[in-house]
Amino acid sequence: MSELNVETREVGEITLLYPRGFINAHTVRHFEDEIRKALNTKHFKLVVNCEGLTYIASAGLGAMMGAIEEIRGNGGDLRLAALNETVRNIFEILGFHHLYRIFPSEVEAIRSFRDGEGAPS
Amino acid sequence: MSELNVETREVGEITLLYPRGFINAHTVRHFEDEIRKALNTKHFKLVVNCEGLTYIASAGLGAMMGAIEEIRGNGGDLRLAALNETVRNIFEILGFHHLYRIFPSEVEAIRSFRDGEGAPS
Amino acid sequence: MSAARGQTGGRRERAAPPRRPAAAARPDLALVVPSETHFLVLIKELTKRMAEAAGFAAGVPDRVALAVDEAATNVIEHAYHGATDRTFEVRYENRDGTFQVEVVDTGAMVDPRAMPRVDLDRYVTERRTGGLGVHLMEKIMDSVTFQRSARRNVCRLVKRKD
Amino acid sequence: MSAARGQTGGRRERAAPPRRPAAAARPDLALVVPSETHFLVLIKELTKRMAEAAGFAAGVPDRVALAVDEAATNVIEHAYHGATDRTFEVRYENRDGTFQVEVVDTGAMVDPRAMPRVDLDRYVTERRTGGLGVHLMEKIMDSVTFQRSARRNVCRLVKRKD
Ligand SMILES: Nc1ncnc2c1ncn2[C@@H]1O[C@H](COP(=O)(O)OP(=O)(O)O)[C@@H](O)[C@H]1O
Ligand SMILES: Nc1ncnc2c1ncn2[C@@H]1O[C@H](COP(=O)(O)OP(=O)(O)O)[C@@H](O)[C@H]1O
Repeated sequence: MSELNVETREVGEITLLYPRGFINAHTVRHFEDEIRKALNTKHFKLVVNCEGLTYIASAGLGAMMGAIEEIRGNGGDLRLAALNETVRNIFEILGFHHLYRIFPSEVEAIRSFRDGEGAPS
Repeated sequence: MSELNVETREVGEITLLYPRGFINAHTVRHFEDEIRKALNTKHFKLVVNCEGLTYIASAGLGAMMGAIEEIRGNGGDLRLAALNETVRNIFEILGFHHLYRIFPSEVEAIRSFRDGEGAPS
Repeated sequence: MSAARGQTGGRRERAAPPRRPAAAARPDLALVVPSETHFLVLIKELTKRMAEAAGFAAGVPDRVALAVDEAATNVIEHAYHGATDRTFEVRYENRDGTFQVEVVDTGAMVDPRAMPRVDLDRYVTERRTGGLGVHLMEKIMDSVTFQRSARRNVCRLVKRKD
Repeated sequence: MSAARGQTGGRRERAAPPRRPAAAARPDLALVVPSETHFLVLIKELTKRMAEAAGFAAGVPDRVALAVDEAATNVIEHAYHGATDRTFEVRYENRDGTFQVEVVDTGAMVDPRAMPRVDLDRYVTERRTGGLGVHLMEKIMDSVTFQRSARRNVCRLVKRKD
């Protein structure tokens, strides 16, 4: 049971987060901490690459919701890439795909920032 | 939970069995039936290709033990191929690798019959 | 969803007399789990397996497992306020037409009517961070009910087999 | 292995007075399972997860899961003679130095001394088909004991963490 491991990488002014494992009430603190670190260093353009994310419960969605205002208030955005079927499904059940921009791949998510596309209103 | 599915195929006088899933007390009857079918039609050269076998409990080993005398008594043998780590390990714990000939691949198991190699004594 | 909502609402009475389902069916499998978040993933995996075994189509077992994870998370966080020295029970019943999971805690009585309702439209515009769990449970399951029975809180999640 | 054998042998007394482990530790997780072989694979998977969580190196959780599958299989086949309307319990305890699993049934008393011992050398030459389960359990675990306690048969499987 690999719980959760979050690597981060910077590409220009964009911060990429790579959660590997699952995000639920047990592991969410770690995910929140990594988002927090980015915000504390004034990085507001975040891409969460969900390639290695096997599962997300409401705690994980709450963690994103808890940061999104600060992120967008600072002209940034939190965008998602490479969701597997299960994870995409959870986003859709909650209508979160209207709230967050979701891309098939990391490259496309990065490009969307470079092209200067805004957050969903 | 794909339980157990056993396909069979004949290559010359050799019968290949392809268990997919796991063999434990719940599924062993099905595995036994497939072995029994081969014996009832006088096929005594069997290769169990374990590529799709995720797990085997003692019930499955017992099923092989229950047939081996009849098989060898009729000049045949039951040989194994393509065991995964877990399954190989179980054979080794019990010393069954001294009882059964185990090959890395199906091709090698088939070839061993063609080359006329005997059962372990 | 509307039917489920109706049923859920209907059972939201305080102080229901201790009662058991009509023919108190024996659960297929029951789990007694310490109130540590560490075990949530095991519950989720086990639930997925049980839902698979109940014959649901691909995708459904994952969602049902999420709903049960949410119910168990709420027991730890809300019924036990994060205390890790309690236990709770998860009980599975696979019947002809339905798959049922009960998450049972021994915490203080909860008034189901006091459980906040999430209006997702408002949620989305107001961007709150809580209240998603129960909402997910209700979106995923056909019925989600909370009952007090024999000094225990029973959260019953039912999914119809179609 | 020899120590385990010794301990196993030592506890093979009939009619042990009902006793509990010294500090009756609460299990980490307990499962109540109907006596249907259908559930064996769930027990195996759950055991693997619990052993993984206990920190065993790769390969060990698979083997421990097999040992517990064998113990549960024996409860269904021998303690309950294949009856599918009984239940049994599987209890996990992850301690500092050991990982312990108890498989508890409510079948008739079993005299542990009457359990046949497999001599694998003879087994191999004689090619019998039974008796492999207990042998596997003992090969895999550091100790396997059978006790009668409070009208239940307790098969306790212990694996040391090294
Ligand atoms: N098992 C429970 N016992 C007591 N209160 C609960 C329980 N489940 C939910 N609640 C209440 O309902 C609210 C909404 O729960 P939920 O939708 O899971 O969101 P969250 O847990 O993020 O607040 C909780 O904040 C809590 O007040
Ligand atoms: N839980 C149990 N209750 C009663 N008898 C048992 C139990 N487990 C094992 N036995 C006895 O020990 C024998 C050996 O068991 P085992 O090694 O698992 O092989 P098998 O089940 O294939 O016979 C069984 O045949 C049975 O007589």
